[in-house]
Amino acid sequence: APPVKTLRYILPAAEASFDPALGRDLYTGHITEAIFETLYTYDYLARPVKLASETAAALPEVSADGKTYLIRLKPGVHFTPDPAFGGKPRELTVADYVYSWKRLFDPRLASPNSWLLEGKVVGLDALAEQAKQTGRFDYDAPVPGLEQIDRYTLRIHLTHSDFSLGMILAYEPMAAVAREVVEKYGDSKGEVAGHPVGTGVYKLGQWIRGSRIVLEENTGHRAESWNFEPSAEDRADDERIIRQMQGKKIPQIGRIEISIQVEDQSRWLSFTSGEADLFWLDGPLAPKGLADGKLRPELAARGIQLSRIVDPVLTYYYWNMRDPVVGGFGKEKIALRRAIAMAHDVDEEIRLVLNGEARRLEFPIPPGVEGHDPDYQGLLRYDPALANQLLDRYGYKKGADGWRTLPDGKPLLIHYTSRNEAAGVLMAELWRKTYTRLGIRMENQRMIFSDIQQAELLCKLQTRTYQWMADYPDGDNFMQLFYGRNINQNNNGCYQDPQFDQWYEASHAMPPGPQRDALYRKMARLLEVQAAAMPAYSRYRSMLAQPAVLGYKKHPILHQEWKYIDIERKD
Amino acid sequence: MTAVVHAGSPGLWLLAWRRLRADRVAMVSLAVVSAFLLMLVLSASGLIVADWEAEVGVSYAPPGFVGATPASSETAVPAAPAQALPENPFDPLADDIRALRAQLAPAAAGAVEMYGVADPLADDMAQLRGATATAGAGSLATAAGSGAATHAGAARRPTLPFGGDKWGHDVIKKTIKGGETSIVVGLVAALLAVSLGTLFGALSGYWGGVVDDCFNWFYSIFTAIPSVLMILAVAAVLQQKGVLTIVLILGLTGWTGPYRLIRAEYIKHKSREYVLAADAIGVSHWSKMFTHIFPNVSHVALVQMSILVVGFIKAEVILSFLGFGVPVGVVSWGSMLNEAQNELILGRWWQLSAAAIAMALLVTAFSLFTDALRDALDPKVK
Amino acid sequence: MMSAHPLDNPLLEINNLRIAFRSGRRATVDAVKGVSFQVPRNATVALVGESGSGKSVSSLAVMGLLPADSAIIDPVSRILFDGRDLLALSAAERRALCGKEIAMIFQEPMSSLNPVFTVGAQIAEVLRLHMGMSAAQARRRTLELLDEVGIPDPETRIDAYPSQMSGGQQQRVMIAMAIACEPRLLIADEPTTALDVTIQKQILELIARLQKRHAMAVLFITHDLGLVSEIADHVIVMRHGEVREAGPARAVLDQPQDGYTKALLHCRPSLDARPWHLPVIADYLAGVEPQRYAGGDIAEGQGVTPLHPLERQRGSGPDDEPLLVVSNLSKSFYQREGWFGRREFQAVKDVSFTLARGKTLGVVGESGSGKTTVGLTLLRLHQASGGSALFDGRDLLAMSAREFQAYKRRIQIIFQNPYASLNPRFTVGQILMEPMRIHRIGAGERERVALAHQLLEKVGLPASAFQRYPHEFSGGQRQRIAIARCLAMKPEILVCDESVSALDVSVQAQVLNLLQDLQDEFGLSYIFISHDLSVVKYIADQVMVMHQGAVVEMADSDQLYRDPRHPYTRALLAAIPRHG
Amino acid sequence: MLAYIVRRLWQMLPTMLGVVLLVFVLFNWVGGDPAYILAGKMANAESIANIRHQLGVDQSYPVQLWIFIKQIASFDFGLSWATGEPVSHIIATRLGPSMTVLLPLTLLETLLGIALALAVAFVRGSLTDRAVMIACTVGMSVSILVYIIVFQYGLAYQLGWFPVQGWGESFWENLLRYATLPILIGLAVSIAPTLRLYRSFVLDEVGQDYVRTARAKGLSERRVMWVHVLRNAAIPIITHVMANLPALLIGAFLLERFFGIPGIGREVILAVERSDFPVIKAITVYVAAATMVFNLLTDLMYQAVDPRVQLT
Ligand code: HEM
Ligand SMILES: Nc1ncnc2c1ncn2[C@@H]1O[C@H](COP(=O)(O)OP(=O)(O)OP(=O)(O)O)[C@@H](O)[C@H]1O
Ligand SMILES: Nc1ncnc2c1ncn2[C@@H]1O[C@H](COP(=O)(O)OP(=O)(O)OP(=O)(O)O)[C@@H](O)[C@H]1O
Ligand SMILES: [Mg+2]
Ligand SMILES: [Mg+2]
Repeated sequence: APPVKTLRYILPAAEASFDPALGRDLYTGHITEAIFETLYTYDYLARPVKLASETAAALPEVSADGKTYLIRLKPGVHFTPDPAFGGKPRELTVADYVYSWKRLFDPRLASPNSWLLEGKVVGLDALAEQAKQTGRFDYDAPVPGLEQIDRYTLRIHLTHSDFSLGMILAYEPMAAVAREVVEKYGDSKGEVAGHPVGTGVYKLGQWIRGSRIVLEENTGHRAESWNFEPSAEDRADDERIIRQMQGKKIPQIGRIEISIQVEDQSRWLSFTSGEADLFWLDGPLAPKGLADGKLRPELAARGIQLSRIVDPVLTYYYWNMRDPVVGGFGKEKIALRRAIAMAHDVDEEIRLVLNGEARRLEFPIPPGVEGHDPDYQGLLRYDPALANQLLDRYGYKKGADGWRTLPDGKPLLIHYTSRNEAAGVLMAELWRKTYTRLGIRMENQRMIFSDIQQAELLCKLQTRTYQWMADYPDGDNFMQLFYGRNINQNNNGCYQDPQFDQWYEASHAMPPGPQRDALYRKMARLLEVQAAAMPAYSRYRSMLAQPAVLGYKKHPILHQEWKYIDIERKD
Repeated sequence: MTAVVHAGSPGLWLLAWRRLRADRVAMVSLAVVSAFLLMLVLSASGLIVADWEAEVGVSYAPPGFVGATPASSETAVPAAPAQALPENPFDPLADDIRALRAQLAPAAAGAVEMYGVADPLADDMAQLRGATATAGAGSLATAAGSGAATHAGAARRPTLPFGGDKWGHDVIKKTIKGGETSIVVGLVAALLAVSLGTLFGALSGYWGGVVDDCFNWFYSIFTAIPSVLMILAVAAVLQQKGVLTIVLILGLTGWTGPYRLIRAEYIKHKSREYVLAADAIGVSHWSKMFTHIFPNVSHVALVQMSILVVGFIKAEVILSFLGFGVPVGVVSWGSMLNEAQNELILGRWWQLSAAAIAMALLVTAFSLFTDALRDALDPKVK
Repeated sequence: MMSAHPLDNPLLEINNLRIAFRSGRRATVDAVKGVSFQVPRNATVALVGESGSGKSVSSLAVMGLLPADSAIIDPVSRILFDGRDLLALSAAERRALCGKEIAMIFQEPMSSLNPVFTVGAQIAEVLRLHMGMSAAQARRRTLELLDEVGIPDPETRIDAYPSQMSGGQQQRVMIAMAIACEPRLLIADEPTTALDVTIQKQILELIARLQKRHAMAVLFITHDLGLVSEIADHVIVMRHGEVREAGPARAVLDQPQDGYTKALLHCRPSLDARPWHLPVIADYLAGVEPQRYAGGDIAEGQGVTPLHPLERQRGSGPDDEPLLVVSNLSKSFYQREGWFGRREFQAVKDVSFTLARGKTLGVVGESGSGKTTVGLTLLRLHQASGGSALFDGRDLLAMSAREFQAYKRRIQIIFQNPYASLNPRFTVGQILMEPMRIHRIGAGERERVALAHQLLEKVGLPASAFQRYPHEFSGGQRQRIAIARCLAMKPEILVCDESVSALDVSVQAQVLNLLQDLQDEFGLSYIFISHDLSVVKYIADQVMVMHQGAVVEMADSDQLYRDPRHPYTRALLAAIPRHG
Repeated sequence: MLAYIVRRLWQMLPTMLGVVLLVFVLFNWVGGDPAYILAGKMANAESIANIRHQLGVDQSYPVQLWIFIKQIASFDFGLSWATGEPVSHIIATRLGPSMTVLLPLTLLETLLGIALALAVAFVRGSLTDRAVMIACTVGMSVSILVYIIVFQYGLAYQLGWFPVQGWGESFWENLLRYATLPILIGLAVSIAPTLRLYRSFVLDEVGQDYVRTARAKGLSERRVMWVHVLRNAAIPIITHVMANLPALLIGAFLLERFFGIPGIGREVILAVERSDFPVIKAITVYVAAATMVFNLLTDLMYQAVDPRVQLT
């Protein structure tokens, strides 16, 4: 047999639970995505991204009102052999999906992903409610909204129109796990953290926790071959990839060796000394690999390849609308927030804090996501002089010490919260410059993540830089960040405006299209004039690949593309 | 140090001082330490490096003796145009803004499509923009940038004497300012730790019995828990981040060393004949503890203090690494080293070197001085 | 001053030995300033002199053990051992001599033995090194040696660690180690000062015996001339790094030529006489020789301290006024043992005595017999386990702490070690004024300062002492400061715990004279603790002999010395070295 | 002897109780609330309450404390909140890598420290002595962070003498390949203070009378130092080594992070970042217990080395 091709990869943080239902970080997502399969996935090359089938036979058949989805499964998909199945492969059926989705609502498991289906499927919430009362989830109770027509066919009945369910079904937590496995290996919560058994292209091989994860090819995986169309956006590059890969068996790489390296320096030195084949070039290291967004010549000369995309992530600043100092809809409060927004130099932030690794974004939906408007012009432009005048006008007078006070003469002090790590410090330093520019005193509160999350949920933070990464590439996933009913959930700015909520609810029921986009623009503008939040930028994702890597192109939504690529070492 | 020598009891301290004087290494170290302290006083009183936050150079300006790097937009901030623009001298994108503004000015907000959303501040903005367009330049330039941090008008320099950091701060000034924080943290935290340790050690060693058991209990708990965890735990309790917090973290976790030594000294001394003699003439317990015994063990406290100062200056680096460093707007050697962590692989060695060298210099001098001090104060050597 | 009789073929010959120590960067201090003497083969030479006179330094120079980094031996110096100049030898040659040809015994047996090796291993080490013995041979020889120096049960003691042996035994081990290779020269540097008189006697006899048996030369270093007469053939007297007098022992002891030698011989109180005042060295060195009188020393005051022509009378009488009546005083210490148990150790057992006003009670006994404990317990520095101490009819031991505070003024103690009892961080002024402040003696600060100066004058210290620190004074002066501190409170009873034991004979005489003067002047009562029987005989009216915590005998001092009843007292008295 | 050990173990109880209380109070009460992390990015009050319930942190403090104590008594700390891995497994698997670095490091440091200390003490007072001591002081004054960054960059990357980082499966591979540079850095950082300390221990002994006796016996200087002096200096050295070991377990977290060593120190920092209390509590309790046991061991070793020590 030919030698097994091996790809070496680096993750910057330790993995967590390998149970997809409990997936909450994208590093672990890399692994679970390789081991488990969802019904749908995304086309490797298509841009903007396009849904494709994974274990489903075809894309879902959606009714005109967007309330019924008919899903057909590919026959002959098998879970990898495991003692839980008597050591044999076990065929995947729609019951496995139904079971996996029900799991999200099991109170014992306390999955952080239940929101994906919450309030959507007819009868599922009632079952969840009942489980909450009894403390036990009845997996055998039928859910009217999840109609299993046969082993391979499922019809989903939704409570209200939703045209993005297909994308949700492509999201990692919706992957199929086998009930036998959960029952055999589940811990007291019913979590299978360390024994992943899926239908995916890879299965877990050797594993040293927190240090090294090896994935091996699932040789029993259904036969697939590489066959993709070039995208319109970068056709030339895609054609090169197609030349390299077309017709090959999936996967080409039989073994993925992942090492976990926390420190930037270690990671970079590892990659450049050839100990890794694919490398996620994140912020602090960007200048080492890139100059002006392009691969540095010395790296290019070594044949290193760069794949750079804009991540579907929105970074924005919010001010807590319920805060007595910065919050509220009064004109003087709006003026304060707008002045702050106008005094903040986003370009400097991109340049210095992110090392140029982000693209300025004025619209709250990032590029690559359904609903993004590339032509939208922001209102909150950098203009500190104007900002100062605005403050003067609204009575934020400067005291003897040079610092401004509130219009009622009380001291004005802003608490900017950031995380307890290097990036948080940088961010705070930049914001301090902004506030100093306005003559406003700022203090930086640095907290650990859980404390921030807690304060945020309770609407106790004053202001902060927040990032939202698309769970699925639809604008709804971003606009819900400002929806009034999501306060105490993830509307961290605690923004609630009846007009906005009304528009949001209307947009929620629309299929993607110009009509919904128009509504989104209004919503974006409303956010701006009230200065409840200010969109700032989307990060670039720059991936470096060693010369031996073939067919590599970073996908905006998929965590990794291992099964689509090949590697040909010269030696 | 000299103040202490003369203030206390001239006899023995003077003797120690003479012995120190004879030690050349000690005197050189003392000179270095004094120089640092002088720098600390000057920078704390704002006589020097008050403007360390001024962004005088381009981002990561290399040291003057190395020479400027060929400009590439990721390091070099485009210097403000020579004829400072009246509209907005801070703006790196001044040209675009000017173009945009020229386009916007006539109809104020009208140029931006509002999609039917009403702007509550539309009138204000229009008026202010109008005023801006007509008013002279100067008034606006001064209206902005009140906090004095930004060093705007002047062009940023491509090189700085010992390089610049991310923001373009002068690394030398930053190092001096950082030294101020680090040394103050070291000194105050050591003072706190030694005071606590001495007080507890004195009570424990002198009284013995239940008091001793009690303090020993605390001591064994504090030493049984690894210091890193202890630091993280104390840091978690003291939610507020600030220099005071660092001092408290270090002080509250660092008292065990002095405690152990001082307690041992008190146990030794309390049965010494001079203490018995004091007892025989009717001296009170308090006076025995602090006027009789303490001066005799104070050298231990002093040496501990200087050892801890060194230790704490180093510990601050690790605290910074763990995210419990100084707050924003304050700089310390720890925060500099931590910031510079990733700069070395980017080929920007100057901030790392500046902080590391300054720290090494002070710490070396302090340690050598401590060694000499310990010898000078050691009763055995008399 | 060279020896009067140069020997033909001495074993060791020291010629013009000059040794200096570095102090500071360039300064040096001369410790030995041109010393010359000889040690004949197969004889015992005593090297005598007060503390710091250069005895040890000279002997260490012979061994080549001076600290290399600070000691400088002048190149003119010669140390000839059997004709070879030791100073010209290489380090290896020197080592080959040390332990084999020349061996040394040190003053402190405990600290001179390595605590973590068995005594057997330490002795065997020399044998294996110099005699090339196998382990088994060395062990056999070690057993013989231990037996020879009188260690009981050598078979088991050979595997004991030094800490498991008594001081006397440790010193015997040291001696065994020194004679292991049958050296030709044995240097014994104050081998008995750390030991009790009874043990001291045994050790001296042992050395004398070994010297005969092995035909060694012995250089015996001591500061006590009293010892010399018992063992030495020749005597060399040193002072301030110079030899003052040298010669055959008889001659030097009977007809001392040098003033200093004379002083050494006479400053020590003798058992036979009790002069009104003891002579001090200054008397002799001033060149005025006090006349010998009835076995004691008296001198006509010719510009020097006038000496009283009479002997003192000591003893108790029926009309003595009892001041302190102690009955059945006991003190136990407890040690943890086993799980919960504690072991009781009775340091003082049922001690009863009466102290009369204006009189001195001497307390003698070997080390550890409970003398200090009695004193400390009376002052409540230890809590008594039983018994009573009636002072003016009130029981000191039963009072509350508050009541006792007032009595602290009336009963005081001078500690065994004067230096340790003075707070080194206080000036003499602070030391003297602190008790005055506590007990509100003197109306104001100014008056107290005046009082303190008076006290200094009384104990014979200059007024400048007020500003100085204890470490700036000599041992005798420190003892005076301690006395002055007690006097500040004008106590009625003064406990003197080994007040003179740590002092050189000359200083000892000064302090004893001072104590005597104060008693004469203020009518103080002393409890005078000492292990030195001559001193006690000199100063005490009554003597109490303690042994293992109990009083074995109590009598008027003259009576006790004349007619000791208890066998232990007899043993003690027999051990006192006598000369003359 | 046995009675002594039993009594000492018995005496550890109050200290352990104190440790438990302190850990409990600090981390349970004032630390962050892990439910907010576990709830994910769409957390709401209800789901948080549910998670708190599942974790048992909604119970009253006394009950939680009782559970904690039961966990300690049964050596079962349950599952990590962040990864679902049994805590006992975490400790068992992370200990090996930590030890692979720490034991050789401690061994080398001690041996090298002793050898150098004796050598330096032999030439005490000389120019060499002073120069070495000053060099040590300079070496000590550089932050470990700088050592790691510079050594990794210079030795591993630029010169390629060592792998930049990593960890394998076989013990020998780890020890000889991956642990070498971390050990070297650890050595570079610790040898200077160790040497200074040991030198002072040795010098304390060199001044003792028994050394003079040994010389008087005509022993060679080497034997005096290596046999007589060392055996006595061993006592403080043992104390130092033993007291340092448990703390080092966690203190080496910087090395572990930079070199990708899956050890205990890194795990603790990670657990703190994730508010993973079961892991924090377990590691703290184990390290505290180890510290106390090591103290006991130290005392037992004293007796072996020094006959004067009587354990009662
Ligand atoms: C190398 C990849 C990553 C980079 C460069 C990165 C960078 C950042 C940055 C710059 C922020 C903003 C910091 C702040 O707001 O304080 C952030 C926030 C965040 N990161 Fe990441 N991140 C990465 C991977 C991850 C992963 C894998 C997770 C999953 C656990 C994650 C979870 C978060 C979360 C939840 C936030 C938002 C918390 C917040 O608002 O601060 N990040 N990330
Ligand atoms: N290592 C040393 N460094 C400096 N001075 C020293 C040293 N050893 C001895 N001296 C000095 O040398 C002089 C003679 O000391 P030596 O030890 O010989 O006295 P000694 O006659 O043996 O006295 P003692 O009876 O107290 O033992 C003293 O003044 C002492 O201070
Ligand atoms: N604090 C104490 N704890 C335990 N035992 C003690 C204590 N103080 C003294 N002892 C013991 O009590 C006994 C008597 O001691 P004490 O000091 O009274 O003897 P001494 O006659 O003064 O001896 P020396 O002549 O050596 O001064 C000794 O065996 C000693 O070990
Ligand atoms: Mg001597
Ligand atoms: Mg005594």
